[in-house]
Amino acid sequence: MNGFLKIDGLGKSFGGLRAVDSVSFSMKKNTIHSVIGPNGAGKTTLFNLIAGSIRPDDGTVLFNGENITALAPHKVARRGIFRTFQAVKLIQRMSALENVMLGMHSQTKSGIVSGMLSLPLARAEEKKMTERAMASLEDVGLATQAHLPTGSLSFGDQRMVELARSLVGNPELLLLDEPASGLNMKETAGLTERISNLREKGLSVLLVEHDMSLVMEISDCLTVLNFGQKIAEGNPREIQANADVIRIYLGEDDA
Amino acid sequence: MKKKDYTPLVAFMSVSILIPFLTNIFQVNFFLTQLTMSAYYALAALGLCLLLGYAGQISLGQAGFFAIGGYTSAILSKAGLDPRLAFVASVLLAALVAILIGMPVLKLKGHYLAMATLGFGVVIEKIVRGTPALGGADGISNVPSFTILKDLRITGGKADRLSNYAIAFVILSIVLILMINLLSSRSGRALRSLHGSEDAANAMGVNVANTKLGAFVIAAVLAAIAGSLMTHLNGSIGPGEANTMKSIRYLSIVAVGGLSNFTGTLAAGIILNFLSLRGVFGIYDDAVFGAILVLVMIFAPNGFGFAFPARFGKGAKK
Amino acid sequence: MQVSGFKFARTAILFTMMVLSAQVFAATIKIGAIFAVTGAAAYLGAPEEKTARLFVDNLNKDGGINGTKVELIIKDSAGSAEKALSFAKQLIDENEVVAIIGPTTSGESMAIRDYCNNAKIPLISCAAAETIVEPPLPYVFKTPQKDSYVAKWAFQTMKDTGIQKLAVVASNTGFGSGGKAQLEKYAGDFGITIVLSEQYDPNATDLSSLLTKVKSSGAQALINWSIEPAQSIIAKNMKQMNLNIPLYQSHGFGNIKYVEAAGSAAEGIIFPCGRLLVADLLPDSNVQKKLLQKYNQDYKAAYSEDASTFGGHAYDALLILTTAIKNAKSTAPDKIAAAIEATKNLAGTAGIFNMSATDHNGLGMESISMLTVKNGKFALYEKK
Amino acid sequence: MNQTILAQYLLSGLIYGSIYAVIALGFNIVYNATGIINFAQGEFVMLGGLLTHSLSSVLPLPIAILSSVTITAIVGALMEIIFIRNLGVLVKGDGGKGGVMQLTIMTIGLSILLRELALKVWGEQVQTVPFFTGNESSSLSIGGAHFSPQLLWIMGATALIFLILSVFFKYTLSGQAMRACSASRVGARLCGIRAEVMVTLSFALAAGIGAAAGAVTAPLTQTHYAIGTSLAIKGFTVAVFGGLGNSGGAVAAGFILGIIESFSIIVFPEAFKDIVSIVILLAVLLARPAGLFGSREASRLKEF
Repeated sequence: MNGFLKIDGLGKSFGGLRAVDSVSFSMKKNTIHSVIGPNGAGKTTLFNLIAGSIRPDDGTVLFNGENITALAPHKVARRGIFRTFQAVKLIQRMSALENVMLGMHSQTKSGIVSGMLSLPLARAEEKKMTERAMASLEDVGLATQAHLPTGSLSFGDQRMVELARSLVGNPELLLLDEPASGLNMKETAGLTERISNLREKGLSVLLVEHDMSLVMEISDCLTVLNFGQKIAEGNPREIQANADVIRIYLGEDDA
Repeated sequence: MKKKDYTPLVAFMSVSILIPFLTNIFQVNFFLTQLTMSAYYALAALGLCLLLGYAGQISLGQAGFFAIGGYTSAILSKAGLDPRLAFVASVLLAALVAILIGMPVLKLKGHYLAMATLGFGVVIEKIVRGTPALGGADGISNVPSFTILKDLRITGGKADRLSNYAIAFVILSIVLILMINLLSSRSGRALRSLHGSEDAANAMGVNVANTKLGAFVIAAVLAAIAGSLMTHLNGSIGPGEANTMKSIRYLSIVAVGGLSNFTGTLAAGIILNFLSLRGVFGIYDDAVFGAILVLVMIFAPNGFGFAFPARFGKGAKK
Repeated sequence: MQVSGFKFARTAILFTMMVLSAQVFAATIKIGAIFAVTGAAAYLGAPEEKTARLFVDNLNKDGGINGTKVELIIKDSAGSAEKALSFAKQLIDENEVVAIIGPTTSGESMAIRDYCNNAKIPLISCAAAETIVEPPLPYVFKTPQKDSYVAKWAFQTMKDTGIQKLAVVASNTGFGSGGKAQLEKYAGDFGITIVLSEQYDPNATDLSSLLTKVKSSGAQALINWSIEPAQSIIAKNMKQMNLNIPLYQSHGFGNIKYVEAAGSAAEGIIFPCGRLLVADLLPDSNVQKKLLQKYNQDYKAAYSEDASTFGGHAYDALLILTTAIKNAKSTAPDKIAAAIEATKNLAGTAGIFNMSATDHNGLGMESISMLTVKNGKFALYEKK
Repeated sequence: MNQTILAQYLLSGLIYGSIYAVIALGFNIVYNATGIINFAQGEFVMLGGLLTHSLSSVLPLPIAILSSVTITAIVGALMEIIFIRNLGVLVKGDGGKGGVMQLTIMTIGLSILLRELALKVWGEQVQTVPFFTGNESSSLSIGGAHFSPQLLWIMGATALIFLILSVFFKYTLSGQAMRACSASRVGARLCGIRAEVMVTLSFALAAGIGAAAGAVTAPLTQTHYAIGTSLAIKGFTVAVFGGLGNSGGAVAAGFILGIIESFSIIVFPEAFKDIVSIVILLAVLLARPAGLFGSREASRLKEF
C-alpha cells in the first residue's frame, strides 16, 4: 500500500517569500526517503510542515490515509511520527535517561492523579519506561551517561540522546532534521550505519540532510527541492545523473 | 530499579517532628501557632514553586487563589455548612476558576502571562474588598473552627496549639509526598519539560496546553487549601490576603527557596513567614521581601537555599 | 551550590535558640501595641505609634504608674488582619502583656477581638467601626467616637442649612464602609434622602468621574467618608468641575496635611471632629483645653509635625489604660478591665470618657463639634 | 444624561487617559531597549512628584521640575549599573546568569526598596506640587464641562514626551542603537554599539520621563511614598494593552482605557474601575496576544 506518507501540493509563504511552492511526493513504508537541495531551498520548512510545528497555507499531508495536515505537533507524535531537531532540543536540567523516557509520553497514559498517588498503573509504566529508555540509550552507546544532566554531554552525544528519545516510542515514521550537522567524520559514519539498520527493524525514515555521502549511501528515494519547488525525484543513481540537480549544486557549466 | 528520592521528605518530617519537642524543652510553645500559620503560607508557596519553578509559568496572582479558598470556606461555614463540605467546595471552586482563567491566560508567555495573573489577583482583591456580602474591607471574622475528627479541629485557641501544628505539618508532608511522586511520574516529567523546551515537549507528544493548565490548577488548589485552613485557624480573613504584595511575597519565597526546589521553598516559606509574623522585621517587613528578590536574582537567579539535587528520580547508585 | 538537607535541620534548631535568649525579666508593666505604621492605613497608624511612644516616655519620666515603669511593645501590622492576630497571640502568650492598645483598622480589631477577650486581656482598639463594641465584650473597648455620632452631627448641621438631597461617597476601607453604613442608617431621621451612595478605590488619584455622577444625581450637598488623601482630591476636583455644593467630610479629615494639600479648595469644608484641632480656640473653661494644648506642643516638639486626631485615639487608649491601672492598683488584667469599664469623666483628646457595662466607648455626642476650614486653618463652625 | 454631563465624563476620561499614557510611555522605553518590564517605573513617577514637592519650596517650579527629572534619571541609571548590569544577561546576550524574567522579578524587588526609601525620606503623609497655572480651584470650561488647567499641561507633556521619544528612537543615532540592543545584544555589540551604555541610558531616559510624568500629574493626583505601586500596575496594563514597545499604542491605549473607565462609573461603582480595565486588557490579550497595536510576530519571537 504505497499510501504510507503522501504530500499533496504543500505550500507555505512567509510574507512575500514563497518558501514551499506546492510540493508533492509520496513515500513508501520501510524506506529511507531524503529531501535535499541547496541552502534556502525550503527543506526545513517542508519538514516542519509535515511535523506540524508550522501550519501550511495550502496542500495536504496524508499518513496511512489519514489527513494530518493541520494537526498540532503533539497529535502528530501520537500517530507515531517522531522528529529530531536541527538544533538539538533536549531538557538540559533533566538526565539523559529522563529525556529519553519523555519520548514514551505518547505511548503511556498514567495521569496527574495516578502519578501523585504513585498508583500501580503509574509504577508499572514507570518501570517499563525506565527499562525501554535504558535499552534505547544502550543502542546509541550512552548507557553509562544515563544519569548525567544532558547539558553536560558533548554535542555529538546530545544528538544521540535525541535520536534515542525519538526511537524509544518505536515510531512508524522518523523525521530526521539534518542529523549529521555538527558531527565529525567518525560520528557521521556511526550515524549512517545506525540509520540504515533502523530500516532493517521495519522503520521508515524521512531525512533532510546536506551531507551528500550520508544521503547517497542510505537513501532509497530522494526528492530535490530548489527555491521551494520539487525539481527532481528518484533513486540516488538517477539523482546523481540528473542535469538539473547537477546545475543547482555545481552551477552553470560555462563551456 | 530507580527509587524516588525521598530524602527531602525525610529531612522535612524529622525537623517538623523535632520542633515541638524543642519548643517544649525551652518553654516556647507559643512559637507553634506562628509556625502553623507559616506552614499554610508555605503550602501556597509550594503551589507556586511547582508552577513557576518546575513548569516555568510565572504567576503574580497566587494570593488570589488563597483568598478564593479562604473566603469560600468562611462564607459557607458561617452559613452553617459543615466546614468539611465548605473546604471541599472552596477547593473545587478554586480549581474551576483556575481552569476558566488558566485556559485562556496560559496561551500567553512571559510578561503577558505575568500581567494577566497580576490582573487576576487585583480583580479578586477588588471584588472581595468591594462586596458588602463578603465583609467588604473589614473581611469576615469569627469563622467557626474546622472539626476534622471528633476532637481534632483546626482553630486558633491556645489549647489547640500542638494539634494544629501537627495538622498543618502532616498536610505539608502529604503534599510533599504527592509532589515528589508527581515529579518523578510521567506527567511530572512532562510538566518539567515545559521549563526546558516547549518545542521538544510538543514533539514528544506532550499536550503543552493541558500540562500547563494542570500545573496551574494544582498551584491554585494548594493555595485554596492553605487559604481555607488558615481562615479556620485564624477565625477570620481579610481582603489583604488577595493583595498583590502577598503574591510578590510568595514569589520571593519560591525564589529564595531555589525556584525549582520543594524543600527550599518549604524551608524559606516557613522561616521567612515565621520571622515576619513575629514582627522581627518591624516596619521593614515588605522591604525584606523586596531585598530578597533583588539579592536572589543577583547571586543565584536559579535560586540557592536548601537545594537538594534538583533532579528527582536519581535512581541507581552513582 | 548544593547544601545537604541536614543543614536545614541544623539551621532551624540554631535559629530557635537564638530567639529564646531574648527573654529578659524586668519589673515593668508590659503593654502591647499594634499599629499599621506602614501600608495602606499608615496615615492613621504612624501618628498613633509616634503618640504612643511619646506618651510612655513622658509617663516613665514622671515615674511610670505608682512607681513602676511601663514597657510598651509596639508591633507594626501594616494594616493586615493576619499579622495583627499573630502579634496579639505573641503579645499575650509570649510577652505576657497586661493589656493591648490598637489595632489601627476595624478589620484587624474584629480579627483579634475574640482572642483577647477569651484570653481575658483588655483590648482598647483605636479603630472606628461600631461593631467592635456592639455588643460589648467584657475585655474589649475602643477610643474613637462612634461613627453614628459623627454622622448625626453632620446631619444636624445639614438639616439646619436646609439640605434634603445628599450624595455619599466613601473610600473602600473599613473606615469608609463603617461610616457609609451609619450615614445610610440615620439619614431618614433628619429628613434627608441619600440620592447617591458609593465607594471608591482608596488609592484613587482622580475622582472627577465619580463627582460627575454626583453632579448628575442632583444632590444639594456631598459628604465624603475616608482617611486617604482622596479627601483633598475630592475638594479640588469639585472646584475644578465647578460643582458648587457644600462639601462635608468625616472626622478622617482631622489632619492639617489634607487642608494644605487641598489648598484654596479646602475653604468652607465642614466636618464633625474632636476638639484637638481647635484647642487654642476653646474657651479656657473647657476641661480638655490644657490637655490638648500640651499634647499638641509635645507632639510638635518631638516630631516637628502637627498632631492629628488619629494620634489622639492612641493617646486616649493609653490614658484610659494607665489611669485604670493606677486606680485598680494592680496589673491583673481582669482588675484592669473592670477599672477601665468604671472610667468616669476622664478628659481625653477625643472628649470626656464615661465608660459603662453597655458602653465600651464612653464618648457621647458632646465629644464632637462641627469644625470648618477658614483661610487654611481649622476653626469652629458657627451656624449661620 | 444631558450634554454637559457627557462632556464632563469625557473630560475626566481624558484626565485618567493622560495620566495613564504618560506613565505607560516610561515602560516602553526600558522594554524597547532591554525586553524587561521595569516594575520600578511607578517609583520613578513617585520620586518625580516628591522631589518636585521638596524642591519647589526652595526653587522656582520649572527649575524644581528639571532638577527632580535629572536626579531621578541619575537614580534610574545608578539602579541599572548597580543591579541590572552585573547580571550580564542584557549585555552579553544570554551569557548572563539570569534571563529576562529574572530581571523583571528583580525590578519588583527594586520597586519595593525604592518605596521603603521614600517612606524613610518623606514619611507617610501626602504631599502636593503647586499647580503650573492658577491654583487648586481654577477651572476652565468647554461645552459646559469644567476642568483644571493642569489637564492641558498633562496632555501637553504627554504629547511632548511622545514626540521626543518618536524622534529619538527613529532619527537619533543613540535611539536606533538602543533599539538595536533590544533586537539583538550580540548584533549591536558587533556594530560597535557599547551595549552597556545604551541599556544604562534607557533606564536613565525612562526614569527621567517617569519623573516628568510624576511632576506634571502630582498637582492633580497628589503624591506620597506608596503611590508608585498602583500607578505601575495601571501603566503596565496600558503598555501591554497598547502593545509592548509601541509608544503610539501606549498613548492611544491610555486614552481608550481612561475614557472607558470614566464612563464605566455610570454602571459600576468607582471601586470596580480597575476591574473594568483589567477585564478589557485580558480580553484583548487573548484575542491579540501582542496587544492592540503590538506586532504579533515581534511578541511571538520575543524570548522570555
